[in-house]
Amino acid sequence: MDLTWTESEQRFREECREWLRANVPAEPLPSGDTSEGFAAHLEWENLLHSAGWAVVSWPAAYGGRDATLWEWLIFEEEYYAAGAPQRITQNGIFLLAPTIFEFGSRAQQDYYLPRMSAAQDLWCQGWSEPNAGSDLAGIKSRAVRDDERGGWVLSGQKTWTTRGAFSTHLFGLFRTDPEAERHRGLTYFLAPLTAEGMTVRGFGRLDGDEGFAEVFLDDVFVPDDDGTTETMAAGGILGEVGQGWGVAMSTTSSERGLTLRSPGRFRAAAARLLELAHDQIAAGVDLDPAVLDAVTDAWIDTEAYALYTLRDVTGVVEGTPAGARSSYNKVFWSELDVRLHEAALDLLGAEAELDGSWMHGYEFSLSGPIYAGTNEIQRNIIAERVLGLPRK
Amino acid sequence: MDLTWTESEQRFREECREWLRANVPAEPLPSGDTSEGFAAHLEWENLLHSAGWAVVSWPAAYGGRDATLWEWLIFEEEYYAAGAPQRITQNGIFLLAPTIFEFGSRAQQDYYLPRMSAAQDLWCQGWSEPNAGSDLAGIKSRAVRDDERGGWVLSGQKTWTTRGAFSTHLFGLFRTDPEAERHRGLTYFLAPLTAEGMTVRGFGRLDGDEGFAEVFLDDVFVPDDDGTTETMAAGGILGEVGQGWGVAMSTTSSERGLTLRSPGRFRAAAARLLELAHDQIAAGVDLDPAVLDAVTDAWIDTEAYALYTLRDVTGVVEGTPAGARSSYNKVFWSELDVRLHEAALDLLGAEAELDGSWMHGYEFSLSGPIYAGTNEIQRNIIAERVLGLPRK
Amino acid sequence: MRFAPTEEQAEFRSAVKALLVDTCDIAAVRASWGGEVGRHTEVGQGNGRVERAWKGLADMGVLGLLVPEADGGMGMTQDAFVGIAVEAGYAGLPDPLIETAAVAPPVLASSSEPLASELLARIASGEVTVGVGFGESPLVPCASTADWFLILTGTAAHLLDASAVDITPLSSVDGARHLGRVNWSTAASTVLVSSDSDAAVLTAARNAAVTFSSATLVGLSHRMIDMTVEYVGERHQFGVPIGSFQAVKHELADAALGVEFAEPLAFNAAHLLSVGEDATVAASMAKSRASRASQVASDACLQLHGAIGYTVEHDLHLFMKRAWALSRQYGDFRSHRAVVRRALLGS
Amino acid sequence: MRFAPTEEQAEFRSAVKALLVDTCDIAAVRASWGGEVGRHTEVGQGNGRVERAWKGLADMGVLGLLVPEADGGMGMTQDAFVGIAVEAGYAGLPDPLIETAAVAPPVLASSSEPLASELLARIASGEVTVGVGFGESPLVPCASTADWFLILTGTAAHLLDASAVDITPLSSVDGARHLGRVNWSTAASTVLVSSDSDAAVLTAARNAAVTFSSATLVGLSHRMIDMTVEYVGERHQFGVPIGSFQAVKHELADAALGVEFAEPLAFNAAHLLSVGEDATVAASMAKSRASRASQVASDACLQLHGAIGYTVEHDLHLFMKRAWALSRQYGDFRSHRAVVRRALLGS
Repeated sequence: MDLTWTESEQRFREECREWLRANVPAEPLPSGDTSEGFAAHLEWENLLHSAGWAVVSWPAAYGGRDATLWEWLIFEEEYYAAGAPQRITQNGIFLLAPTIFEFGSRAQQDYYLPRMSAAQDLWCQGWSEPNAGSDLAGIKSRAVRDDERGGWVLSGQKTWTTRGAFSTHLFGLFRTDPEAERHRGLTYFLAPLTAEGMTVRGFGRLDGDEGFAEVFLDDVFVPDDDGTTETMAAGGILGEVGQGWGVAMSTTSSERGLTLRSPGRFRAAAARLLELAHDQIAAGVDLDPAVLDAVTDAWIDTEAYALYTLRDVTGVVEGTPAGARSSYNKVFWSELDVRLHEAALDLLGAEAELDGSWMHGYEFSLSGPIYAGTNEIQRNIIAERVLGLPRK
Repeated sequence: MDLTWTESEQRFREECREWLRANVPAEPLPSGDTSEGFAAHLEWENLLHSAGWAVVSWPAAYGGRDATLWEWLIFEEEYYAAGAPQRITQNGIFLLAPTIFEFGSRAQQDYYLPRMSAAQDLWCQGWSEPNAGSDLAGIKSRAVRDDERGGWVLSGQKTWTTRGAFSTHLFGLFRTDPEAERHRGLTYFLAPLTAEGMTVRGFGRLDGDEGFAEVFLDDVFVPDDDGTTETMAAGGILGEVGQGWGVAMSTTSSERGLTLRSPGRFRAAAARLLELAHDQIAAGVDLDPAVLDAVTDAWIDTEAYALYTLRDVTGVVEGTPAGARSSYNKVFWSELDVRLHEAALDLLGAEAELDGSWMHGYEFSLSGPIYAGTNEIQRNIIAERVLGLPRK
Repeated sequence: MRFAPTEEQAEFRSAVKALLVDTCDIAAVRASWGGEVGRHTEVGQGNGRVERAWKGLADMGVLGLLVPEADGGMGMTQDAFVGIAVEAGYAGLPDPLIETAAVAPPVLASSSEPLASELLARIASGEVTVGVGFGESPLVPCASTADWFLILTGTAAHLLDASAVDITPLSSVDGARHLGRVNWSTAASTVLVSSDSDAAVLTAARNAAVTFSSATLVGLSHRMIDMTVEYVGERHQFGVPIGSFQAVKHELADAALGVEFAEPLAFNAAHLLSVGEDATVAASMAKSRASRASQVASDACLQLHGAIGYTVEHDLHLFMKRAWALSRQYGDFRSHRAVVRRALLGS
Repeated sequence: MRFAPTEEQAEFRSAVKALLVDTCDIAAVRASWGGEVGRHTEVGQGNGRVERAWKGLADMGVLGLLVPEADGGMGMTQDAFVGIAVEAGYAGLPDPLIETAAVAPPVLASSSEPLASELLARIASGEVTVGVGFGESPLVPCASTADWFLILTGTAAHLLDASAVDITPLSSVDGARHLGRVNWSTAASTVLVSSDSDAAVLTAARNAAVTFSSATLVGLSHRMIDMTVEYVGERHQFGVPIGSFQAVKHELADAALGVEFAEPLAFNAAHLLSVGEDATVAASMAKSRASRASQVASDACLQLHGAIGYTVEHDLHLFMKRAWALSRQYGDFRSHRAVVRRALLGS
């Protein structure tokens, strides 16, 4: 065991910290899931990209700086500690990009990735449908072959598309073989939201943001890839036709796993929580000892999560990724996030209901156990695929 | 609402209390689930019976004093508050007797009930089998018709028979129609453990007592009921042949419901818990506030359970019994009992592991969520039969 | 011994339930949400009131239930009110019902001032609402529409009319709350009852707020559970209703279990208020359990609705956010447990 | 940055595991239970030791892992020991391994007394065991067989040989514990290290006991979960293995989740001990989580075994009772959380 950072990693941390200190807006931006906030966030993405911080672990050619996984962890830690804005590009960077890296052609990588890191293309995820949420294999949206025009015609409806109302592109699964059942016969498509036949309807989340959207596809044409920029701009397919499920699962496990939820976010929240506790104590607020225990529990769990991640990253670096064990990760961070925010509300007492950053954060945290595979599904995965209980 | 006791109920309470004060052994008896303890408990049962306290709510003809349900509650409260011995007759009185009252012939009632209240017959329950625990309908023990001798021949194996090693009689379900599946074709039998072909093997529970037994039946003959005392002494059938499941379910709901777990037991435990807390505080033991919260939580839940029971009893008295809602009861008291004992162990700290009454009580409490229908099964019942969720 | 409402009380409660189904449906609750509430603008332009329901409650006598007959009320006791508070919670009624109809009347009735008597009559007739706050500078729901304020400090109940206080509107997560921070100046003339003169009335007022907010939380929890039972019975995934999954069943069973055992505690506290006994520990037991049960129910119900429950277009959040607010108003789970802890263990 | 055992450590741990599978099987654990322990008489007549395993551990060098090379040990650091403590927990080894091999050696090594050096050599060779107790009159497991006692009071580590203490045997729920209350008289001559001379060594000794009992609990929890996974995969009810029920799956998943996130905390605390940093908060974090996780795992595993788990003939209770005892020895979940709470929040 060696729980120290190398000198070069420390220099990297210093560099991050310095840049963030100089550039993070003093006032928090309005929520990126509202229209006015989105514009401000887009500006921030441009700044990040121009300074080379948008996608630190990517190759320089795609806008990154070839950082190691450890450096990426450091960057995330500093990013959240600095209170830097949420990443409106995250669905692309964390959910789609790993799939493009794994399944995209070289031409697709060269075309899509730089545009993504520069926030020129803003991607949203077309996974859920009105009747396919936890049961992703129940997807009904379809893509029909059009040999004459040389491409596919997409139709159907996607929903719960986070930030769909502000995005420019959609990635998602469509049924290309109507005879095949469940997770067979699906294909992974990319398509611009500006395509003819696309309709996007935004609607409100319970935290008051407008960040959800439904996307209706009415004969949207996606041309076959001829390697030209023009056809790629009109969309495309990732991986093989009919192999969408396997391709999507790789994305899903990125979403569930290490990449999306670095401990930095929770450590920053835990630090703010301690600060709030100290403030309340200093202000002489009468706090039940049980509230201080709730704060302590959340803090300990944050440390446990951070250490767990270090172990996982060590595994990834040494060639033994977590696999199905990443479901532990998802359940733990999502429920930890709720507890962190609950503890803050407990510290606030009767004032917890006021519209403020902790209540807002609490509302947002409640989506954690639902999205990216509900925690019920994750617990099934733990039981069946990690512990080895019988499926039926 | 009228949460006061009538004068006559108060007099009843005084009478109970006085008798118990004068008669409860000063030193707790050794556990009734050990052979030496069983003898001492049998003596206690004889004393109870001779003073008319064995079965207060039964008709006087059967050894009771025709007490109301409210008086029964009062008796239970006083009984536990006085620290009186556990009832080794309880499987008979609380599990079998309600069934005899409901399904037994007048002759059966007249024969079995007085013997039961006088602790002449000591009944144990033959429900579980090696492959039928939560799934009671999976019972394989069978009863084969013997027309020549005029009766039934029982064979098979029963297990987890509490106090089976000390009992004199067994009640249980046997398959009389080998063609019928699951809960059809079962019949509810009574049989003496002294019958030819019965073998009882006692074995140890994790709390160190010997109170479990396996009962092996090897062609045990139970004669048809001709109304004579002789045949009833050799066993019999409750309800109709083939209707055992319905008869048993009535017993099961007595077991789960109000009758077995009066709040008196938990209120007495909560009072002892508070006493322990005061002792520890007085002794200057350094107690984390969270331990005091655990004590308080257990106490509040005990009060909630007591009030809930008053509501339930009001319903029963006024003709609206709890039905499937009694599963709430079972889950709550069994988990409350664990929490009450856990809180005591928390107060004891490092000394909790010592062999003492709280640790012993804790071990015993852990059986609560398992027996009488596991809490998993009870939660299914709540969801399906109370809330109305779809079975499949 | 009899732990159940009287037949008369049960019938009255049913009538109130029917009234609320009629006058305070979900559309009415939604419409009561406020437009000034920053990020919730899309929801409504209401003032936190459902006038039609309020009028109906006045007509039925609910608002005057605890007002003495001499002042135009029904002169009944708190055990007649507790079931109604549950129904108000079930309906999601945003109006200051428990404050106006159950907290204020006994305090006013204990005073010999003519103003108090006049106010009681106007409460019974539905003409005025009363905002209630604990502490020197309290957060009060429905502050912008309240006609009078009853402020309970440790030592006195102060009565102030709306013109005598300074209200800072604050945005709550529950857009129907129309919360305000009430600032005001203590004066001899504002004191309606002091602890020197009648400490029991002050204690009872505190306990009434705690008890009936517990009952309201019980109702809210029942509503969320009912909505969820319906949803999981309809929503199909993997070819079956999701309500047939055992994890869903057990999550809902646990939510229901908590509410089931919180309810008798609230009824017991109301009973003690009725017979004039000190209900402090009983009320705190009730609020501690009702607050926690409502949290468990909210969590389970949102989780089981999945993404659809996470939208403002779905109705669940209207009830859930009210539960979040009420579970902390007048003291939260832990602070009420601490009241019981101190009573039992001294620290 | 690298948070994993070295390849060498991992191999050594595997070898220890293999040794324990061989020498400390369930029959050996069962045989270690004591006959003097009242109501557990039927279980065994043992003395709380598994001699064959102990000899094997000595031969492999485990007992001398933290003993300086000059004294006949391997001179390694605590991060090499933590995985072994997990394996000892998994095996249910009743012997005072962590006390003898991990708590005592650094304290002895910090002393310049010749006796200390002699004792270190005898520890490494497996000749002596050391009982460790916290406080003035501590409960010490394996007290009847311990050759030496290391008593940690707030201000000093006292070293006493078995003839210098008075042991009152006490019956534990875990029949393999052979617990004794150790009474003795403080004297200048009993002080091995005092807080004046070397406070860090005393702190590290406390933290080692806390850290390695956490690791032991992690192992015990893994064992109980593995036993239960096996059982619910075999046991059929309603025509299917009960492990296919979602409630069973989720209960086991939650048990595993707790253990999964307790483990890195124990490893982190061991790492801090290795590098000589203050591990107080880290060790308390680990014990708080490992204690709680073991309780959740015990509860789930007993419940899922049903009645068969409730018998002494089934093996589950051997591990469960050890977990009950260890989860409170050297401080329980709440008292260790309180250590962290005070460090973070001052109260």
